[in-house]
This record gives sequence, structure tokens and C-alpha cells, in this order.
Amino acid sequence: MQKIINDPADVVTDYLHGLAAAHPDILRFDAEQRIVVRTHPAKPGKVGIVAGGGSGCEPLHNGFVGRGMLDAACPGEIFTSPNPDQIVAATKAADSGAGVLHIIKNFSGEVMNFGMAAELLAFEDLTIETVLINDDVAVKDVPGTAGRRGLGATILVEKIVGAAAERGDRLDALTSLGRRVNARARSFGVGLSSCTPPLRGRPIFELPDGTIELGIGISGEPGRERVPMLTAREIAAVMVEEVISDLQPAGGANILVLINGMGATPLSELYVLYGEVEALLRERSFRPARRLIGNYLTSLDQAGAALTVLELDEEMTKLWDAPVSTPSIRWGE
Amino acid sequence: MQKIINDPADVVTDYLHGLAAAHPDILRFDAEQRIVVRTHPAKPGKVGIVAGGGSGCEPLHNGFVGRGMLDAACPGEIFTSPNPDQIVAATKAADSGAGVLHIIKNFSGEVMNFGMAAELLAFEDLTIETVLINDDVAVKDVPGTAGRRGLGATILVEKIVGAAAERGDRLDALTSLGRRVNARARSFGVGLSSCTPPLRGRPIFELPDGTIELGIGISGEPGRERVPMLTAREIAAVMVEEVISDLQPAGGANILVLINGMGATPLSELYVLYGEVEALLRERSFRPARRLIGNYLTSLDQAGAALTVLELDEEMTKLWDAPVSTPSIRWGE
Amino acid sequence: MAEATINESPTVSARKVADWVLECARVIDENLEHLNELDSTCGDADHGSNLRRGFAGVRTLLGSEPGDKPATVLKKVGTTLVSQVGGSSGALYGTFFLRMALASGQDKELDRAALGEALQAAARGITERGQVQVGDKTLYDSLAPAVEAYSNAQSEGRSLTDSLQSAAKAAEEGRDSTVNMTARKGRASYLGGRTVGHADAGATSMALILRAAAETLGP
Amino acid sequence: MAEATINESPTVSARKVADWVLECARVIDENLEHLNELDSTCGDADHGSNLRRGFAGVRTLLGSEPGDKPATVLKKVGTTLVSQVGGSSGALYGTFFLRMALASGQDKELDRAALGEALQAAARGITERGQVQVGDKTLYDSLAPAVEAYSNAQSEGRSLTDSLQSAAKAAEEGRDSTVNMTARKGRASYLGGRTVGHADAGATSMALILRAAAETLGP
Ligand SMILES: Nc1ncnc2c1ncn2[C@@H]1O[C@H](COP(=O)(O)OP(=O)(O)O)[C@@H](O)[C@H]1O
Ligand SMILES: Nc1ncnc2c1ncn2[C@@H]1O[C@H](COP(=O)(O)OP(=O)(O)O)[C@@H](O)[C@H]1O
Ligand SMILES: [Mg+2]
Ligand SMILES: [Mg+2]
Ligand SMILES: [Mg+2]
Ligand SMILES: [Mg+2]
Repeated sequence: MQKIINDPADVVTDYLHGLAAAHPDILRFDAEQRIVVRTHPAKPGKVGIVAGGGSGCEPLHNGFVGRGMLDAACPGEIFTSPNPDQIVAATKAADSGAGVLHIIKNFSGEVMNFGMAAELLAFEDLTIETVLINDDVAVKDVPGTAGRRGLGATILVEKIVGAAAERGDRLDALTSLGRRVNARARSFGVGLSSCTPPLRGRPIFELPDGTIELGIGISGEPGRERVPMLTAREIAAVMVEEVISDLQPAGGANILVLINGMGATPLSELYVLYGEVEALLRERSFRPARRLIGNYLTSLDQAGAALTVLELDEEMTKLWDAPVSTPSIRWGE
Repeated sequence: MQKIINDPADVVTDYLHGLAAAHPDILRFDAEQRIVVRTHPAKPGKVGIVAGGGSGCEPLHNGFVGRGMLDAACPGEIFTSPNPDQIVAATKAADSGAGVLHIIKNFSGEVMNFGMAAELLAFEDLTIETVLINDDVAVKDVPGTAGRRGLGATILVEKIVGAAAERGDRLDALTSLGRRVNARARSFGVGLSSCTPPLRGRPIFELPDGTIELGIGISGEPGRERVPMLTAREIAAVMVEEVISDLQPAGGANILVLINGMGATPLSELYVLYGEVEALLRERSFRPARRLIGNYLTSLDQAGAALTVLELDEEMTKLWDAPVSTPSIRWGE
Repeated sequence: MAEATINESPTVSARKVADWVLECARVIDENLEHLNELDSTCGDADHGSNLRRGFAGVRTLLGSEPGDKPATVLKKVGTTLVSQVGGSSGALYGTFFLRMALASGQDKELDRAALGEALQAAARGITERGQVQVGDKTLYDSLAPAVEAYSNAQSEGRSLTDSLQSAAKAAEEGRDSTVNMTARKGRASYLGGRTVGHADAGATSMALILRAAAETLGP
Repeated sequence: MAEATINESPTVSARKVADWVLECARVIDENLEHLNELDSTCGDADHGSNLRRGFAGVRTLLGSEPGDKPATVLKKVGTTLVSQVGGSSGALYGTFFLRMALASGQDKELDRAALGEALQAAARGITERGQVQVGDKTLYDSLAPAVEAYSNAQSEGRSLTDSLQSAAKAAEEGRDSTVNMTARKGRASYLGGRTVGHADAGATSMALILRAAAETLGP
């Protein structure tokens, strides 16, 4: 294992201290409660936006705390959802009287821990709503199963809902907006390697050279199936087909395209993939109107990428363009 | 080799097409001349800022084309400096009558090709000046040698000089500003793995687990020496000592700290490193006033990171904060 | 009929509960790699590490005074697991011990029936928390048959020790039954058919924990 | 003295120059991996690939009519290498052929002396372009002794073929001399002492190119 870390058991803490040191004007790390909160709390009356999840997916969510996105984030251990205490603390920190929206990725651990936190918060004078993100089409959404995972749509919901909260939208409006964005977004990921969790010290699985995993998530686990290596063009074709056949956007629709790297794939490859994806989307008459390309939702040092497509409406587009100032997404101010 | 590419020979072209498709409002790729230029040329009378270098270091330089930074970039093949024709074309594209500044990293190939381009441009009605970047303290700057490499200072010079050009500074002022920034910046890099150039299909060198390379550049070559694996704290100590003992900033100086990832190192590790670096810098009484943390000057899929420290003055700080809108650095507008 | 053997059965004190969870901590340590490996074939390879982190916290906590009644110990364990494990297993095992605590009320000692009710409450807690059924390839596939076996043994009038032994055995059979299942809950569910052929990590840890119960709560 | 043997020496035509560069293309292909490996020990492992890309371009270009005089061919080669190779070797080998072209002027045939002058011009071009000296561990360490050997042979009145053979041999010795050098120019210079023990990649390709000259330009 070759990593720039100290004690493997301290990676998350060391990272959070470093993050806070690097962005003192945006966020701080409450080491006691293990939450990341804005340095300058939002103005009273703004709905608080909170998200959390296992660490290892950086910059998600801590890197999205700041004006125009999250008010607080609660990071768990590597690939381990945060515990209810953290979620409660983050929620209280984010509340300024107008209620708090929990953005939850549909993973058993996350759902259960946010559920327990909600039970604890029921005794407080504080309204919570929930948006559950489940955009991953690699997972078949069969009744009785855990259902689809939350992937790239998380970022889009956080950005769009964050912007709406900043302009003063109320909790119920934000909840339905978040659900609307999630409903119009789909993702599909491909892994070109496993990743190495610091405590484990070796890759989670072995991926023989010349093979890739289709339909991966964000915790380094294998995907839906293993196939022989594909070219960028072929990977794009699989992703576009999976995502579009499920989402079925209206003909000619404006879409937002997110090409998300898993952590160890160079930016140049993400752009190669974007080029192929855009060509295929245009062939199908969709119009990429907004894009985000980079490492936003990663799986430590895994190589690979995921496509997320969001069918935009005017409202979402406007909110996407609104100013945002977080460590990892910043524009307009 | 596991990469999201098509034909390995086409990686650079495919990447540039993808980049242009992704940022049509910022830049375009002239495939004929193999240069990247702004979509909306700067207003007449603005000095043109041009840089170029071997590909494989993305986002440098193409990802820094846009308002407030570069007017044009010329990307060579992977780890191969651009040829004089490209440099000439980029220079002409960037010129609007006020002259063009070449920002050249001190690598033999880059120096020679920019030199040949300058000879060709001598016949044109066009003034060129040059800033040579040589901030890498891993290389001993002995007379008769090629001297120090250009590393992270390149980004800082591009940003600061780019902002000054945007506000209307003249060519000579920009040249001395660029040289001043370069003179007050130092870098030191550490490699935790080699990288795999697409055409080669396997790593450039083997780095046994438990060893790292100190003093690496940005083309995947080995560094100054190979040592047993170090912790983040130890790596930070080496970097800070190397950089500060050479730069010798004034006591209490405001500094800009760039923690640059080599491509395959997760953001969380870069923040772990930042935390350690900041602590050491503060111990030595320096004040981190600006920071940049991420993958800005990479070596394909190499794991590792480099520290760059710039001793700031008010002018540089103001220009660093000025609005910029490129694919990979964006703020303030 | 249950009454007939009740005098032979010891009851469960706070001390015994503490012994149980300390034994859990020991067997989790012992099976750390095994549990991580099971989780790696279809999850994120951390189930053993997660539980170890939690039970290490529990061990520290119980090093001092465990408490005067079973509920006190069980509640401490549950809270510690919830807050030090996180993830699915923190929520699930946390719920498991918290619901046992709730069901144990103010009793200083749990008799065979009370323990059975506590286990049943724990199992119900898991189904609620995890929205899980038998056959989903989770820890519930060890727990559900164990609780059933315990209650059958109890209604047959068998001793506490015997009942716990039946429970542990049923849990192990339940664990083995997960090998051929396709996961429908947890991370493994994302792999679909690829999960067949390996026992579920959580079902394996649950079997260890119930075996530890048989070894410590009974005698 | 030189005059005494001049009739025995053939001259160098455009066709012969074309044959030379095609032979260069062939030996570069043949030594592709070797050159990349030499470059990998202290550089970025692409020297062979770079030259191959350049000479592939040259090959295409010369497939049609090579040109009527040596300078025409040499200029085409130089321009192609500059624009299709990039990097250090594009600039350096480009300069090498362009300076030869310039020195060849309008001559339809280069005699032994004219070729010597062309080689000398090329070597000067390299020192200017690369700011390089003998001992810096670069292609100049093959080129400089080769040019000197050629000029010595020529002043001794030896034939064109002989002179080229001496040059090729000197280049190979020059290449071998780089093994024990510490690089002071190019990427390898960043590795300091770690470059000792391997021949320089550029010195190796230069030796191949001068050996190719002996094989094609002389006879
Ligand atoms: N919804 C659920 N209901 C019951 N058990 C579950 C559920 N989801 C996951 N599990 C159990 O949790 C185990 C995984 O635990 P662990 O690896 O610690 O958590 P995580 O999935 O967060 O990494 C699985 O093997 C399974 O037995
Ligand atoms: N300044 C220089 N002067 C002469 N030769 C040089 C100089 N710099 C590099 N070289 C030669 O170029 C060779 C490397 O060429 P190549 O690998 O193609 O270029 P790059 O270094 O751009 O990857 C070295 O082996 C050396 O012989
Ligand atoms: Mg986990
Ligand atoms: Mg090169
Ligand atoms: Mg797990
Ligand atoms: Mg090279």
C-alpha cells in the first residue's frame, strides 16, 4: 500500500483537519462531534441542508459544504455510514429554525443511520425532511430489494437544492425539488481497478488486466458483471444506453452530463470519455447544456468513471448556474 | 494497462476534442494546428499569454485556457514538448497587437522548441517575451547543467500573469511580474508509483511496495533518490525543508501553498498532506494566506504529490484573487 | 411444561451479559480477517473491522463497572455499537442490543423466558430497522432461525443452556443457508447473482455472537 | 593529400541521402524498444517512439520523389522531424538535418569534403540548440567524436566510405563513453548520479544513425 497518510486508523481525521485548515473561510471541522460545518452559518430562516456518508468518496460530501450547497456534512469511517450521533449533531448545527433537509444516498447503512437519527430528532423542536437518492441504473430496482444506489445525482441534488435553499425556498419546496432532480437523473459506473482501503492495506478485489467491472458503486466493491476491457467509445456506448434507456428523457431535451472519475483515472481520460458520451447523446438528439467533469464522488484510489445524466428544466438550470462557494465546486462569486 | 481510451496513439487528440466539447463557451481545439485557444478572443490590446508542454500533465496547460489565464496552449504528444509550428500558431492566435508572453517550463525539449519557434517568429511583426519557470529544488542548479525543472510555479505564474494581462498590463510588466513570481516560488515532488504512458502500455519504472521516489518531475521519470516509504508527516517534513531552505521566505511572510496531486492520489490524501505541511510552515512562522489543493499538474496516473510555496506580496495576492474562468481553475465570475 | 425444568436453569445476570459481549469481542477479533474477506466478495471488505472497532469500544467501556442489571449493560453495548461502528452493522447490531435492553426492563436477572423475549424483541428490531426478511441473505438469516429454535426449545421445556445451544446451532445453519442465496439487502444486493456461493458476512458474525451467547449466558 | 584519393570516392546524391534516412527509419524501428528502455532508466521512456514517429513521417514523405539535390531531401527530413517528433529529439535531430541541408547549398552531389562540412554544421547546430558539450551525456557525445573522426580520416586522405566508417565507429565509442557519465542535459540530468551505468538514449540513436550513414552514403 502506497499512500500519503499517517496511521491508517487516522486517515479520516487527518483528512478532515487538513480540509478545515485549507478552507478556514468556508468550513470548520468539529472534531468532537465529527461533523463539518460552515464557518459562517447561513442566515436565520434558511433551510439547512445536510448530507453524510462513508468516507473514501472525497470530495463528497465535505468538499461541498459552503455557500450554495451544504450547511453541514457528517463523514463516517471509510466506506461506513456516519452514526446517528453525528447526523443529529450535523442537523442541529444546520438548523436555523426553518427545518433541515437530509440528502441520503440509498445505501442500507446510510438509510438506517439517518433513520435512527430521525427517531432521535423526533424529540427535538425541529422539522426534518428527506430526499433519498437512488439514481444507479446498474442495480435493478426490484420490490423487496434494497433498490438502486445513490451515485452522481447526489452532487446534482446538493447543488441545485443548495442554491434553492440559499435563495430562501421553504423545506417542502426543497424536498420536492430534490426528489424531482433525483427522479430525472440516472447513473452508471465502470471500474478499471479495485481500490485499497487504508486499514485493509490491499485491494478489495483483484481485477485481472484486460477486464473491467460494469455497474460499480462507490465503496470499491465489484460491479454487476466483469467483462473484457472495452475502449472509451464502447464504455461510452454502454453507459449511454444504460442511462438513457432507463431515464428516457424527452426528445431534444436539455441535459446535464456529469462524467465522474473514481479517483485514480486521469482527467484526460475523463475528457476522452466525455467526448464519446457527448457524441452518442447528440446522436440521440439530446442536448448537453451543462457539464461537470472531474473527480467528485470517488472510491479512494479506484480507476474508473461514471456517467450521470440529468434531464434539465429551466428551474434546475438556473439553480445549477447560481453562485456556489465550496472547496470542490465554486463559481459565480 | 487499464485506461479509458480508444487507440493509444489517439489519446491526446481524443482528449482535446472532449475538452473542447465540454467547454465550448471557454475554449476550442484547432485540430489542424493542434492548439487550444479561447472561444472568445481577448479584447484587442491585451497581451497574449501562451504556454505549452508535453501532454500527460492535464489539466496543465489546456485546462487553464480562458479568461484570466491563458489565451492559447499548445499540447505536444505525451511527455513530449510541442513542436515549433504549434507554438508559432498558438502565438499568432494569442496576439492582438500587444505582444505575446511565452511561459516556458525549463525542460530541454520545451526550451528548444520554444526557441525554434521564437526564431521563426522573428520574421513576423510580433513581440515575444519569455518567462522561464524553474522552481524545482530537487534539481541542483549547477552551472553547465540544464538547471531546475519547471513544476507547480507554472500554474501560479499563469494565473497571476494571466490576471495582470486581463487588466491591461503591458508585455514588459508582465514579463517581470512572471519572473518575480517564479523567483519567489519553489517546489518539491514525491512519487508513490510510476505511471503508464498509453503507447508504452506498462509503467515507466517499477517502484517496489514500501519505497517512494523523492524529487520527481512531471513525466513519470524516477526522482532524485529512492527511499523507504514515509508517513504523510515525514513527507511533509522533507518537502517543507527542501522548499523553505531554498526559498528562504522572510519571517512571518504570507505564502501561497499549492499541494498538487500527480493524478492517482485521492484528494483525501492531498488534504492529509496539506494539514501536515501547514502545521510545519506555521511552526516556522510562515502564514499560509492562499491555498490550492488538487490535481493541477499531473503525470498521467502516477500516485504522489508535490508542494509548491510562493512568497506572496500584495500585488500577487490581488492578482491571484482576481476572477478566472477556465475549465480547471474558476472563481470570481 | 416449561415450569418443570425452570429450577435447573440458571438466570442471566448483568455480569453474564458482560461476559457475553466480551466473548463477542474476542471471537470477532479472532475472525477479523474471515469476516472482512466474506464482505469483500460482495461488499466493501470491512465487516470484521467495523465490528472490531465497535467491540473494542465496548470492551473499554465494560472494563470498569458493567452495571447492576442486564438492561444497563445491553444499553451501553447498543449505544457504543451504534456510535462507534456506523455503517449497516452499527445500526443493526446497535438495534439488536438496544432492543434487548428495552425488553429486559428493570430485571436484575433474566430468566429463560425473559431472555427469549429479549431475543425476539431484538429480531423484530432488526426486521424494522433493516426492512429485512428471511432469505434476503443478511444477518437476519442467522438470527431468525436462532430465535425460533430458542423459543421452540424453551416451549419444549429445555434448559437455558440447551435453548441457547439450539439457537447457536440454528444460527450456524442459517449462516450456511445464505451461501446459496442471492442478496436482496445491503451492499451485496448490488451484485445480484454474483453473491451466490459465499456466506453472508453479517450472517456469519451473527452466528458467532449467538454461539458466544451459548458459551457464556447458559452455564 | 586529400586530393590524391578523391577519384576513388563516390559522391553523395539526393538518392543516397534518401536511402540513408530510410535506413535510419529501419534501424530506429528495429531498436524501438531498446531506445525506449534506455530512456526509461533516466528519462520518460519515449525516445524510440519519438524517433519512430518522426521517421515514419519521413518515410511517407520520401515515398514519392525525394528531390533533385541533397539539400532538398535533408530539409524535408529536418522539417518533418521538427514538426512530427516534438520534444528534445525533434528539435535536435531536426536541427541536425536542417543544418546539413543549409551547408549543402545548391550542390547536386556532395563530395567527401562537402559532406564533412555538412556534418560539422550539424554538430555546431546541436551545440547551439542544446547548449551542450562533450561529457554532458547526450547524443552530442556520439556526434562530436564522429565528426572529428570523419574530418581526421578525410585529412588523412581516406575515402568517403572509410571516413564514414571511422565516424560510425567513433560514434559507437562515444555512445559507450556515456555509460559512465552523469547526465548534465535533458531529462536525465534531473536524476543526477542515478544516470551512471546506462548509455544515453540519444547517444545510442545517434550512433545508429551514423552507422546507417556509413552503410548507405559511402558505397
Ligand atoms: N437492510 C439490512 N438488513 C439486515 N442486514 C443487513 C442489511 N444491510 C446489510 N445488512 C448486513 O450487514 C452486513 C454488512 O455489514 P458491514 O459490512 O459492517 O456494513 P457496510 O455494508 O456498511 O459496510 C451484511 O453482510 C448484512 O448481513
Ligand atoms: N540539451 C540537450 N542537448 C543535446 N541533447 C539533448 C539535450 N537534451 C536532451 N538531449 C538528448 O535527447 C535525448 C532524449 O530524447 P527524447 O526522449 O526523444 O526527448 P524527451 O526528453 O523530450 O522525452 C537524450 O537521451 C539526449 O541524448
Ligand atoms: Mg462499509
Ligand atoms: Mg518525452
Ligand atoms: Mg461492509
Ligand atoms: Mg524521452
